[in-house]
Amino acid sequence: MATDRRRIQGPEASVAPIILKSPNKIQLLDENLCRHNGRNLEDIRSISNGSAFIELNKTKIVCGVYGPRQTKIPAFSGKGNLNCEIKFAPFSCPKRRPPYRDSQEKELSQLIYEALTPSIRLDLLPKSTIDIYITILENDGTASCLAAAITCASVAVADAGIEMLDLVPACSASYINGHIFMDSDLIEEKRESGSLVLSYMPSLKEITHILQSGEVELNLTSQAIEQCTDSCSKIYSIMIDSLLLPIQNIK
Amino acid sequence: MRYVTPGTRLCFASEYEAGPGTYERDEYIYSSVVGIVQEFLPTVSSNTVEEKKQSKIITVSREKHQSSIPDVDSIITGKVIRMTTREAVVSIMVVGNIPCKDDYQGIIRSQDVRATEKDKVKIIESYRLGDIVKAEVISLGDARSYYLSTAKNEYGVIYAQSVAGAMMVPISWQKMQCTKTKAVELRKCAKPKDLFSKNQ
Amino acid sequence: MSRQELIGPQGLRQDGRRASELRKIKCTPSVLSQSDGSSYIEQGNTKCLAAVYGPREARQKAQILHNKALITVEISLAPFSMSERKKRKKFDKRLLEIASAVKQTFEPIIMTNLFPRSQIDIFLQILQYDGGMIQICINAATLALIDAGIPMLEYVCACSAGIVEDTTILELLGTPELTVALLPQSQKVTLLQLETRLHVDKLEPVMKMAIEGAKDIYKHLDKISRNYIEDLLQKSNPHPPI
Amino acid sequence: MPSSLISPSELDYIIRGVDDNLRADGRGRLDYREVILETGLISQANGSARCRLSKGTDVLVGVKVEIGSIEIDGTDEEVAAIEAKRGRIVCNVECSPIASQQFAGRGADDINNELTQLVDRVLNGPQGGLNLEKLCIIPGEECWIVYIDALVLDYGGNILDIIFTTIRAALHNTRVPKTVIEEDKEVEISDDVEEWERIEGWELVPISVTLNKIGTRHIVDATVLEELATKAKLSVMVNKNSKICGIQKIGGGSIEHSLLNEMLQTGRSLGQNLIHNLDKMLQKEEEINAKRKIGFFASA
Repeated sequence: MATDRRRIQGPEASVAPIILKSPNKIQLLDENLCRHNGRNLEDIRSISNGSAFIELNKTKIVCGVYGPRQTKIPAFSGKGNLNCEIKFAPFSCPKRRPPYRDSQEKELSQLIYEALTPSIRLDLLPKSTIDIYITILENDGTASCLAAAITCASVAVADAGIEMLDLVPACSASYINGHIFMDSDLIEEKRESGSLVLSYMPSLKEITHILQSGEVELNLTSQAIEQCTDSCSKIYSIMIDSLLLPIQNIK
Repeated sequence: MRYVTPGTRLCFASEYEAGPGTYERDEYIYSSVVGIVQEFLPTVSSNTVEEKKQSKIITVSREKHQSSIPDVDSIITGKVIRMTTREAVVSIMVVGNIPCKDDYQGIIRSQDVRATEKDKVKIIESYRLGDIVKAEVISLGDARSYYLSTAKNEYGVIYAQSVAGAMMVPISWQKMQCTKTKAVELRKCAKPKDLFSKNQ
Repeated sequence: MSRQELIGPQGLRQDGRRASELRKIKCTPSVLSQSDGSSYIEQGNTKCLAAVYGPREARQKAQILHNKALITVEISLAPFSMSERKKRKKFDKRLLEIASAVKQTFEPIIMTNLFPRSQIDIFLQILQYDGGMIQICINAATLALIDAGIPMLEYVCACSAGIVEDTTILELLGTPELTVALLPQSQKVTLLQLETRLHVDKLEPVMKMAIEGAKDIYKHLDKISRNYIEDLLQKSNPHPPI
Repeated sequence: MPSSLISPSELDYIIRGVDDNLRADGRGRLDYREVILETGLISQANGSARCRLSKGTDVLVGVKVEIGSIEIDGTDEEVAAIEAKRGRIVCNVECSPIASQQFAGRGADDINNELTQLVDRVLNGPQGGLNLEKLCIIPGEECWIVYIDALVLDYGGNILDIIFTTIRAALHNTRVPKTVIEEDKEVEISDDVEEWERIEGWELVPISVTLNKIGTRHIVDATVLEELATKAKLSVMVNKNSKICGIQKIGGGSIEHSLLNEMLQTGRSLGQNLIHNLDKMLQKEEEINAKRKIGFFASA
C-alpha cells in the first residue's frame, strides 16, 4: 500500500480529492456493506430470494435476485439461463436518465451477465431462469458502478442460496497520465485516459471478465490487472463477511 | 460450527464425498452455497450421493434453501389444474419435501397414470381438477412442462374433495368415498408409505 | 432534376445512355457462405445482395401452410446506401410494401406445392441505391433462388420504364415509373406497378419498352447462371470424358 | 432464431485439433485466414471498404461525414471546454440477415447493440486515433460528424476483428470536404474533390485481435464451429505504435490469470503484423483505385 500511496499522486489537472485504494477506504465499504446487508436483509428477503446493497462512497447500488423459476421462453435447454437487467435510476447521474433502458444499460447488462455466468452452476438448473435486477441509485463513475454492480449481484446470488463456483468480486481502475487510480469517481473518470474493469474468482484464480479502454502500454495494463486482482481479493473478504454476518447472528 | 461462502476450499476430494452444496474441482472440494459445513456417513442422507463409496459426505446447508427445482426421478406433490382426455396438467408445488417458490408445470400423460392396462386408462376416472397428487418426474419433458408418472402404488391422488365438497377417503386403489355423502368417485389413489420421506 | 435536362441534345441521357438502353448489369451467383443460395447484382449504381434460406421447417407454427411452402421476404437498406445518411428503421413502411410486392411476384413462380409445411426465406440487402428498387430486388431474388436450387416455373425478370415528353425511356430513374416483372418464356407479366400518372395511350409503348428491357435482363441472367453451372461442372470433374 | 449447435464429437475434434496445433482448415493456432480487401466501392459514401475472409466473414463499411452541431453535457466546465473543440464519431454495426439465419427478424438486435457499443467505445475514446479537434468547424457550434456504418454481409466467424480492420481501411479511404467559414458563420463546403483531405490520424486507429480460448489453449480468427467450441473470447485492440487500446472479454466462461497475460502478449504481437499487412494492402489499393474502380465481389 505504501508504495501505492507514493505513486498515486494527483495530477495538477485533477481538482478532485483522490480516492486511494487504501485500507481505510476498503474499511468504509466494509462497514456500509455489512451494516446495510445486516440490516436490510430481513425486510428485503421477503420480496426477493436474494438481495444485496453496496455502497462505495457515493456510488450506491441495490440488487435483487429472483428464481430459479421455470423458464418462460418455450425453448428447451438442459442448462439454466441467467437474465441480468441493470437500470440507472433517473436521478442517479448528473444528467437525468430516461426511465426506459437505453443501449448503454443494455450493454452493461450484457457485461454483467458475462461476468457472472462462469461463477454460477447453471448446469444444475435445467429449464429454469435466474433473474438479476440491479438498480444504480447513485452513479459515481460508470466503471466503478459496473464493478460494484458485479460484486453486488454476486453477493445477492449467493444470498439467494443459488449454487455457484465462487463469489465474483470486481474492481475498476482508471489510467490518468501514467498513474493507476483504483476505483476512480466521476470527476476522475472525466479526466481519465483509459479505464479497466476486472472481475475475478479469487479461490479459483480465474478472471470472469475484463474490460479495458484507453491507450495503454502493455506492462502498465498488466500492473493494473495485478492491482485489481489484489483489491478484488480484499473485496472478496468483505463479501464473505457480509454474507456470513446474518447467519451468524441468527445462530 | 464452520460457516462458509461459495468458493471456500473445504477439503481434499480424497477424504470426503462431495454432497449437496459443494462441488469437486481438481482434487479439492469447494463449497457452492452460503451455509454451515456438515459431514456425516452416507446413510439416509441426500439422494444426490450414490451410496457405493463409504467415505464421509461433506455438505453445506442453511435454513435458507434455493427454491428447489424438479429433476428426473425426484418426487413431487402438486395440484391438478387442467385436464384433457390425454393428459392431466399438474402445477408442481413441492419437490421432495422442499416447497418451490413459484410453481413448475408438469404433465401426467394417460400412459403414465398406472403401470397396468395403460390402454384402458381414462384421465377423468383417475384425476379431477383440484386433486393433490404425488408423482415422480420421469423426464424433463418438453419445453413447457415436466413429464410425471404415477405408475407406482405409492403415487397418485393423496387428497381429493368430492362433488359435495367434502374430503374423500380412499376405499380401494382406484376408488374414493366422500365422507359426507358416502358417494364413491373414481381416482388413481396413492398408497403413501410416508408422505414426508424424501425418497421412498 | 428537372425533366428537360433528362435527355441531352444528342438523345443521350445524363449517364450517357440512349433512351432504350439498360444500365450496366453485373451479377454473380452464390457469393455467400451461410445461405443456401445467394447472389449479388448490380444495375448501374444500384447494388443488391440476395440470400435464400430453405426450404426448411416453418418457424412460426401459426404461419404453416399445409399444402405448400411459405415464402417470406425481408429487405434491408444499408445506412450509407442513400446520398444522405439515414438510419432506416427495420420494417420501414416503404420497404415492407416492396417486400410484399416481391413476395407476391414469386409466390406463383416458385413451386411451393412441393414443400408443404415448410418455409423459404428471401433476404435482400440493398448496399447502394440509385433508383429501381423493386426491379433489382426481383432480379437478385431470381438469381439467388436459382442458386439455391429451388424449383421454379421459370425466370422472373423485372425492368422499369417511364416517359418524358413523348419519348419512352428505359429505367427512368429518380422519378416514379412503371415496373414490370416478366416471365420471359411464357411471356406473362406477374407484376405491373405504376407509380405515376400516365395517359392510357402512353401505357402501351411504355409497357412494351419495359418488357423489352426485362427480356434483355433475362438474357443476361440466363447467360450468367449457365456459365456459372458450367464452371462448377468443370471444377467438379476437371477431366471430362472425351 | 436460435444459433446453430455443435455436437460433442465435433467439439472433441476441434479441441484435439487445437491441442496439436492443427485446425480443420489446416491452419495453426495463430494463423489468420487470407483477407481480401477492397476500398472506395460506394459512391455515395465519403469512404468505404470491404473485407472478406476467404469463404468466410464479409464486412462492408461505409463512412459518411456530415455537418452537425456540437453536443456538450454542461456538468463539468473543464471537460466541456475540451468537448467544445471536438468533432464526433457515430458508429453503427449491423448484422444483415443475409449473413446468417440467426440474424433474421429481431434476431440480430442484441449482437448489433453489443458490437456497436464496443466499436463506439474504442473509436470515440482517446485511444480512437482520429484527431477529433481537426473535425471541429466552429468551436462550440458546428463540427463534422463521422458516421461509421459497418454492415456484416456474411458470417464466417471472427466478425469483430474484420469489422475493425474494415473500419480502419474505410477511414483510410475517407476524404473530408474542405470548409470555408464566412463572416456570418455560414459554412461553405468546397465541392472540389481534389482538395478534400484525409481524416487526420487514421493510421492510429486500432484494430482488434480476438483470441478464443478452446480447451486450455487459445486461437485467433476462429471459424463458426470453432466459436461454438470457445469457452471465452478475449478481444485485444492494438494500434500502430503497439499500445493496447482496449481489452474485452466476450461471452461466458472465465480465463485463468496466467493465461490472460499470455493472451495479451500474443494479441499485441499479432496485432502489429496485422496492421503492417493491412497498411501494405491499403497502399496497393490506392494504386489500383488511382487507375480504376473495381465493383463488388470483383475479387470474390
